[in-house]
Amino acid sequence: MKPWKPDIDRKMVFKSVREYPPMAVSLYTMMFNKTGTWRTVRPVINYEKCVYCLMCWKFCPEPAIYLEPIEVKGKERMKPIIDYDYCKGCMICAEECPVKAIEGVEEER
Amino acid sequence: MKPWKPDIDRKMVFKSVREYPPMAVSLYTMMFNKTGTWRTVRPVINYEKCVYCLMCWKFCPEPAIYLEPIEVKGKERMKPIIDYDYCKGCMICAEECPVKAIEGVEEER
Amino acid sequence: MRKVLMGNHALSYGATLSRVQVIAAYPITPQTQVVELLSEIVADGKLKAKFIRVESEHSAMAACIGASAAGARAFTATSAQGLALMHEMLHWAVGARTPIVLGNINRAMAPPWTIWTEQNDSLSQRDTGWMQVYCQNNQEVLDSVIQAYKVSERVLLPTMIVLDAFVLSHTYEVVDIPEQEKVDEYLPPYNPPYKLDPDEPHAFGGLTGPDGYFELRYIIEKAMEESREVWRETGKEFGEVFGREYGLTEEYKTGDAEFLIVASATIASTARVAVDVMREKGKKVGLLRIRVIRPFPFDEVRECLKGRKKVLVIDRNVSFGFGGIFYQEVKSAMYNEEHRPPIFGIITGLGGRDVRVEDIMEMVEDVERREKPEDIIWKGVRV
Amino acid sequence: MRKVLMGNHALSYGATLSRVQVIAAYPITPQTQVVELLSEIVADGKLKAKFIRVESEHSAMAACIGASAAGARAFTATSAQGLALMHEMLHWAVGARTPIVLGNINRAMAPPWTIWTEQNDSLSQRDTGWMQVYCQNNQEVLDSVIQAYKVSERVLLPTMIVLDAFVLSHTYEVVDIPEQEKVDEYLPPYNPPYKLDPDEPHAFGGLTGPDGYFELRYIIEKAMEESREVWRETGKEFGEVFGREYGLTEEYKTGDAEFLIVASATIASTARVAVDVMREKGKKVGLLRIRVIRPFPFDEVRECLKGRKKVLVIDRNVSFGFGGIFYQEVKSAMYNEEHRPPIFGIITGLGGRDVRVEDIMEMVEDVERREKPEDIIWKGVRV
Amino acid sequence: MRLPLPEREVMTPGHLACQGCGAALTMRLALKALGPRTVLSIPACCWSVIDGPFPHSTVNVPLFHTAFETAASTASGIRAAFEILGKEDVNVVAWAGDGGTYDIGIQALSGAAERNDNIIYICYDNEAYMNTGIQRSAATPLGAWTTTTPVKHPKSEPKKDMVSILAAHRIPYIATATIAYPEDLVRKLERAKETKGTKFILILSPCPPGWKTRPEDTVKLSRLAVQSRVFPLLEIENGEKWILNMNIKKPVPVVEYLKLQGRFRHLKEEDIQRIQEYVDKEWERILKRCGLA
Amino acid sequence: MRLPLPEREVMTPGHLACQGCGAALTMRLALKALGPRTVLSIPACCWSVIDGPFPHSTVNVPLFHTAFETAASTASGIRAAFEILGKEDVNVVAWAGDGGTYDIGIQALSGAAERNDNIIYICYDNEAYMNTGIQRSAATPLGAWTTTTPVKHPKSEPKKDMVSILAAHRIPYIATATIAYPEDLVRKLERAKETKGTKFILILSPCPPGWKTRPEDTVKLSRLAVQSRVFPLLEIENGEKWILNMNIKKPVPVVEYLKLQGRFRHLKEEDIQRIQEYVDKEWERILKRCGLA
Amino acid sequence: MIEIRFHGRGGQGTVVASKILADAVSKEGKWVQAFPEFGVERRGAPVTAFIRIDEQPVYIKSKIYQPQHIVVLDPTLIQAVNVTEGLKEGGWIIINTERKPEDFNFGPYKVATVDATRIAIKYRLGSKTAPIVNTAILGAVVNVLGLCRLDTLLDAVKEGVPVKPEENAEAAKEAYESVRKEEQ
Amino acid sequence: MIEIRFHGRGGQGTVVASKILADAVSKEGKWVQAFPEFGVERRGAPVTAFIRIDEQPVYIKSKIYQPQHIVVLDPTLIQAVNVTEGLKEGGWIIINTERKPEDFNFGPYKVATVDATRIAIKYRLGSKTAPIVNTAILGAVVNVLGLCRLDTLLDAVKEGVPVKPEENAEAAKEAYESVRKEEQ
Ligand SMILES: Cc1ncc(C[n+]2csc(CCOP(=O)(O)OP(=O)(O)O)c2C)c(N)n1
Ligand SMILES: Cc1ncc(C[n+]2csc(CCOP(=O)(O)OP(=O)(O)O)c2C)c(N)n1
Ligand code: SF4
Ligand code: SF4
Ligand code: SF4
Ligand code: SF4
Ligand code: SF4
Ligand code: SF4
Ligand SMILES: [Mg+2]
Ligand SMILES: [Mg+2]
Repeated sequence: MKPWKPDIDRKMVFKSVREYPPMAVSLYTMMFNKTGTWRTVRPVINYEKCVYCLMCWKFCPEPAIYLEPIEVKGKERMKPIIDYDYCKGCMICAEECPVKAIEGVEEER
Repeated sequence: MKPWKPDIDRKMVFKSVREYPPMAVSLYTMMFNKTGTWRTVRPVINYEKCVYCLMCWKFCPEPAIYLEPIEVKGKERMKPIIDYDYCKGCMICAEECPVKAIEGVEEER
Repeated sequence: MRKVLMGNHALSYGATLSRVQVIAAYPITPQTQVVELLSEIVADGKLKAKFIRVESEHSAMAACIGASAAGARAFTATSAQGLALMHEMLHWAVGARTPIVLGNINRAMAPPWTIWTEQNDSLSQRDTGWMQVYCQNNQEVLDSVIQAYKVSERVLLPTMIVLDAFVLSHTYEVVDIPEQEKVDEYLPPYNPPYKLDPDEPHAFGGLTGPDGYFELRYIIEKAMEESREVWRETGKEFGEVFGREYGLTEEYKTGDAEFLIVASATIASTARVAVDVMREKGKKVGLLRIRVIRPFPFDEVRECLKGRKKVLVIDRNVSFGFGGIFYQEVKSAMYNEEHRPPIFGIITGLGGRDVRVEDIMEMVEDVERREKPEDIIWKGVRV
Repeated sequence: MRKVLMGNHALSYGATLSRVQVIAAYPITPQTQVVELLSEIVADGKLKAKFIRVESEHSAMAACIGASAAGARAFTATSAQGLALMHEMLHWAVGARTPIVLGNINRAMAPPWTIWTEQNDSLSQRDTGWMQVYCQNNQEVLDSVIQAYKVSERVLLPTMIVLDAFVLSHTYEVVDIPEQEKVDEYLPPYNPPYKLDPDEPHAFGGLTGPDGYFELRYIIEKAMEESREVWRETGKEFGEVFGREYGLTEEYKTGDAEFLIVASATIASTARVAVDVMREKGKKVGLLRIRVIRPFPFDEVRECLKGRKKVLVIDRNVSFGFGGIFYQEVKSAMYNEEHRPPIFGIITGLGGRDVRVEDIMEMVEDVERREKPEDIIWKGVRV
Repeated sequence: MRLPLPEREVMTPGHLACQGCGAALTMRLALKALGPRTVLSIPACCWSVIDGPFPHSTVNVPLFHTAFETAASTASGIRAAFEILGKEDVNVVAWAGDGGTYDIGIQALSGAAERNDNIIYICYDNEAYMNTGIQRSAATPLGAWTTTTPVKHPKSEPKKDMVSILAAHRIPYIATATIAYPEDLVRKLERAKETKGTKFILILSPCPPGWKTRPEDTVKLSRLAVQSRVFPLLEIENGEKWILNMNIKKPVPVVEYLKLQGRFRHLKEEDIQRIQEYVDKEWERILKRCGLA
Repeated sequence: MRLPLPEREVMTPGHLACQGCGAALTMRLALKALGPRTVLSIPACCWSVIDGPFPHSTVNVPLFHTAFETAASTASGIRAAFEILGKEDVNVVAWAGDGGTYDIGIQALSGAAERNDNIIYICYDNEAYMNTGIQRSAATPLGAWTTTTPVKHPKSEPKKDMVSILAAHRIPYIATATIAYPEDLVRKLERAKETKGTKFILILSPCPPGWKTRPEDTVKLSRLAVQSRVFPLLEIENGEKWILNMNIKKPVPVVEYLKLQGRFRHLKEEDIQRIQEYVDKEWERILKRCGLA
Repeated sequence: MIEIRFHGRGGQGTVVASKILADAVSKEGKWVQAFPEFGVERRGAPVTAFIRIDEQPVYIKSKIYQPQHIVVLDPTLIQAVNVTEGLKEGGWIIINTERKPEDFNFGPYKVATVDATRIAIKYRLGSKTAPIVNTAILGAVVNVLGLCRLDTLLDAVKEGVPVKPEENAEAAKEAYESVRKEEQ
Repeated sequence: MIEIRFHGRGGQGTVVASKILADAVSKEGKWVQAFPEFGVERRGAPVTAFIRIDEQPVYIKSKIYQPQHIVVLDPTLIQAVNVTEGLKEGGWIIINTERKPEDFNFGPYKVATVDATRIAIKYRLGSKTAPIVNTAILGAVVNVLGLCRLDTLLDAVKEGVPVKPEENAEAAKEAYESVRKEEQ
């Protein structure tokens, strides 16, 4: 399960001055902003190699990696899942993965 | 000899705006300001007692003590002289004089 | 309770009666007594407030803004250099819509160093969006602080209570101090629509592009416009509760006046005496005191100036390269009116140069003699 | 030399050609390139100047003042928050009579955070005594820096060169860069009448009571008044030497214009195109661009407005609780004139909202339809 | 299952940081430690942009954007309000960049520290003014390029020693941390939460465009900074008791750290040597203050 | 005849200081050392009044009155101008009170120190805002009364340790001095003149109305401050090498110093005891830093 | 309207004197205005303060150039400054001095003297070298000018001083009783 | 007047491209105006820049809403943003891509493609993972739109880049020659 849900889909732009609050106060999260479009390289986790150390999760600056509980060889584990809606393709996860389980794939050009 | 001379006698107040410099720049010293009028007690040096250590001179904040060369028992000395035009009567000199050669005399009331 | 108070203490009492919760202030002559007294009142436990002894005025205003955004009633006081040092934060308080009240003691700006009265410090803030109230006596100072919180918190804009250095700040006058209970009834607690609250997390002041900034500024201006009526109401209600009524302006013997003096602050008070003297001599003179310059009291000024033979605006300030600021603004307000009396402007009393009854009478005579107004007429410069 | 320059670099080149000697500046979007380029030019030894990388704008202005008082030509550049943080020191530079030149990139004031253009930052400084030049293109930016030193050092008042954020600061335009030799001829070295000099020890800015402060302020105002003529002369002489003439204002197709648009900065530039389009449609429209707002060009404005059927002042700024600042000042300047056309004011483009040719044409149409001006008309707010 | 860090994400994605932004990761980790009962006072810095445009925000805690020089004083005001309003259980955090801390905000910070106001001051240090496009700050290291210290005249002064300056203020708790060691970072913030008075946490946060580094190297650089002794991990109590959290016995040569960064590309060998010597000397000083030498 | 101090008086009498003003004596002595080729940048403080009204001045050297928070930055600007104009032989001196140094001016000072601008910064320390009528500054000592720290709530924080803060800036020369030891004061200023970079000199300058003391006790108090170890006489080179100029082996009890001062009159015995302990602890710290313990 | 000028020295409580007097007359329903000479004078330097008293609210906010009466807190000031500047004819000059009114010659003005210094020392107001005479002299002022009842003054004194309310009131009372007025 | 919009990503030198083009056409005596989309976009995020070219001085200072032509520096942008927004009918879309013009379908618009990435890598402009294509693509632009002579462009490129002037010029030249235009 993703731990977050965007509360609106598009950038909120008030249509009329009457809709404005008195000052610039935030009413929504930033999750409308699909920063996946920034990516030119896509990190892909090879779960065959993955050892569930969660280094990738720890270091993702977005965060664009969320966790899902799974069982691996009878043990409770957390599986890192990349949310490509937000992953900017910085490749820190790949760089920090101790077993090099994350590969970079060029986005189509 | 006094080491200073007031360059004007009264506080300078320009009579006309035409006399002003473009900004507030000083053109005179503060010696017009006879701070002797602040004094309610007058320090008086008893040169009989004085040992010419110059403590009084060193510590006068105004400075209202100036020095004059004299000969004392064949030796060159500097004699401290109080300028009552400026002495404010703080009595630091008296307090610091090691031989208590300075006495406080009340100004007339 | 009748008490003899200096203007600075009138500010402190006004703040205390308003039950301010956070005070952040920095000393400056001639404001120091405001802060010293508050500091004692808080130390004595007579006011449940937090006093922050900041290291500069800049931080004073920042702390007030933080406190106000977090839901506390905030107060500060300053003067001249201190107010100027707050300038960026004065803008901030407006954009953040934090209804802070600030007491400013009008002092001329350095250099040269000076501590005497002049309005350039506060009028240099006229474009920041602060409401500004110019007081003519210490009673008004105290009363205005209380009113200011009421208006400010309703329209979410900060207010500056302005008083002349020494002429009010250090002058002891008889002041009636209202009872706390009545003030509590008059002034409800502060409860802004949005505040810093972990239970309802909002970000305040986030980046806003050309698609939204314009509207937010428009809303501020609308609040300013609304505030005119709120000041009027609040001032009237104040009269009902405390027996002293206030408006955006105040008129004195204007009814049949052909010659109208427009003035502010303590010059207006002295001008009142001058009006009496001139009336005795048979001159049809009246006085319009501008109490609130932001929001500008368009209606009151227009209504009062209509049909006068001559108008004289006295300024204790100057916008270099333009002229007296009240003069400028009054003319501007009157421009598109049908009846446009000739308006004359005189600049006087800068840097605390004393303005006496005789001076005001001379100004009136001078203007009576003149045919055409000039951009700047000076009175009192030694030529 | 013809070169494609961004507005910010036009400022840097202007300063370099003026052989500034001390630069103290602090970065802020959208000003950063000014400082970055100067920092390189100095590091490369192409300009014999000392670059002080201060820790804030407040210190930037203080350092410039110190340098100028010590006899060096000083320069800085900033924007919005930075300018506001300098506020106390802007007053200082005027009282100290230090002829500093400051490039200000017009950016709207926070909060909310924003970086786009609006004139509230610089116009909030209109009462400090700085001269202010609003530029419409990058050529003018560069040329104005050079002129500014000439004027400033003659009248001992500082000048602010103002340009719109992004619309000029980050826009590349073709600019003719004058030759250094010619600039050297045009602009003599800085040599103030009093400076910090151990051989002639003076104290600057000492305590001044009501007996002297008034006169010193009067002298500043007189310098401002003198500067009008100096700007005119200097702008004309600039034309003689460099082929580009400048005045306090600029007129475009005003000759027979019945409808006059008054605007400043880049809106004036776009308005010029709008005038052309409307003229083609047969409308008798003209344009008055106010280039210098301090000192206010009373004569030029009065002369140009005389006899028009309608006047529209466009403001990219607002003094909350009063209205557009150019509108206010133009009305004020015209008040006591004999021929007083109806003057309308429109506020638009705040926070960088784009102002297009069509927008200006719509404003003109709107005003044509109206009978009576209002204190504030808004154009572009999404209602 | 025990995770190495709190699982909760207080911060959401979608924010405006560059690819591989250290400062974004710093916030994410810090908010994990601080939790939702936190208020942020943020002055001008990259984070005033990263958080997103009105009416949006990425942090999910109350955030007050404030003027560049006022992170600490705004926080002091917020804290004072909460004290009077009886909200004692909230972390009031001033969150500023190095420019807002070492330079333009140092006075407000020094004032708050002197009054010992009960706030946590976090400086995420990317060693220059990044939000305005990479200008020198007092935190910019010796020899680095920025747009105001061009390669011909790279920064000639060493980084201001902010930690010692704060230590001289004798505040109850000071710590340094960096994103390569999230557990250490989280622990320190938890200590800060529990300590009354002014707390100062300096967090090295590499910045790819500003340092001219590859986005994927952000964490690596942060680790190298520690391993090369360039950025010692410290805790200081009451300005007196200095604790070195990680005594790097076998340091990586500083050049390993520098050579990944474009901002040091212009350095000659002797320059690098000088930097190495400087780092060695500073390390000695720290060992001494920690009672380890 | 050899005098204990330079005979020349750069400063003239007639100035506006109170009777027995320590700050006035500080200036007199400092100008003896600095000589006429000195420029002063003076922010708001008692000295903006003492020097006298326009068009008069008491100091006889160029003096630029500047805004309260800008003593250092104005001096930096003056120095930059002199460098470009080729006037290298002038002492550029920022001259500020403790408020202008410890509080509102600390940022400008910190900035100048970080850039190591070639100025002498002199703080005459009378331990409160005196010019505005005795309000608390960060230099006000623990337990003292001021108008903003009323006797019911006297100052609860110790004096800010400005010397250590400046030492953490690693400027080439720092010294403390006081008017009771004029020869020491003059020597230190002479060293400052000869050193390139930023110099910081802290001079304790008792103030009769502010301290509620008798005017005649000004010098005595200054001496007692040293003799009781309240105000150690120090020199610090490059922030690293600490030198104690006068190792007070047999200190006068602090109470001897306090009891002459009205601002401490409200203190109870246990308060004085606490202050004594604080002074002892600080002395230990200084001995340690000077390598004497 | 009555206008009075006080002469004293910085640090002597000259302004406080005018303020306490204002308190007193206001207690009896009058309108007052008391203010210092707006200066930066330091401890020891000559200073002045003013008071206006009227039956009506006081609107005028300018300075006092022609006072009706003068009060001199420190006798050494008589040499230092021109205390009679602007003084209206027939006005009183009330001086703190050990001397008698007859010892002074102020032309068209009337002189009253009181040894407020002795009284202040007696009641331990201030120190022996720097006695605080500001409350004592008010007793003399009230006696000579009759601005309010002695009782009212004593109440105002007790409320207006930071320490030793009783002693201050006693001092004022003694001065009230011991003031010596020039024969008319 | 010709108005062109550039699409790129933060950090790719999109504005520099428009500036160099401005330099080039200005060298041939034209008047130009080049400016970025005024935003705060970060490294990696989509950005735009604009240029206006005219025979007369350009007075208009508003933004460009309806460009005649579009230049796309990064092919992945075609998915991310609506590159044809406001584009006038018949305009060119010049794309850095390895694909052929025919691979795109942009309705009423004409497409030209050039593999600027390959060219940039070939001339070692930027790094292999982040090649800097801004100068290369200008060759294609000048060819397709004929805004100035190739020579002039190459001069402008050499002056306008901070490093590797020759390589950048070569890249622009190669792009000029290898651009593929949609059949008309
Ligand atoms: C008074 C003022 N001056 C300058 C700026 C412009 N400004 C905004 S952010 C910034 C740099 C911030 O640097 P730092 O604190 O290191 O944070 P970073 O951007 O590196 O994250 C600057 C100079 C401003 N907003 N306000
Ligand atoms: C921005 C600003 N805030 C406040 C003041 C008022 N002010 C002038 S001097 C002063 C106190 C100075 O204290 P300190 O620096 O210790 O010098 P001292 O007066 O004790 O000699 C203050 C608060 C000012 N001039 N400017
Ligand atoms: S590439 Fe970067 S943004 Fe994407 S998941 Fe990995 S660490 Fe997160
Ligand atoms: S870092 Fe690599 S091994 Fe560890 S959880 Fe992530 S993908 Fe798996
Ligand atoms: S009493 Fe004071 S002022 Fe007079 S001479 Fe002695 S020390 Fe100097
Ligand atoms: S201190 Fe005393 S002994 Fe020494 S010189 Fe002065 S008067 Fe003479
Ligand atoms: S510039 Fe640096 S600190 Fe700022 S958002 Fe980008 S990576 Fe982060
Ligand atoms: S108040 Fe203190 S420091 Fe100021 S002049 Fe008087 S004695 Fe000197
Ligand atoms: Mg930074
Ligand atoms: Mg002090």
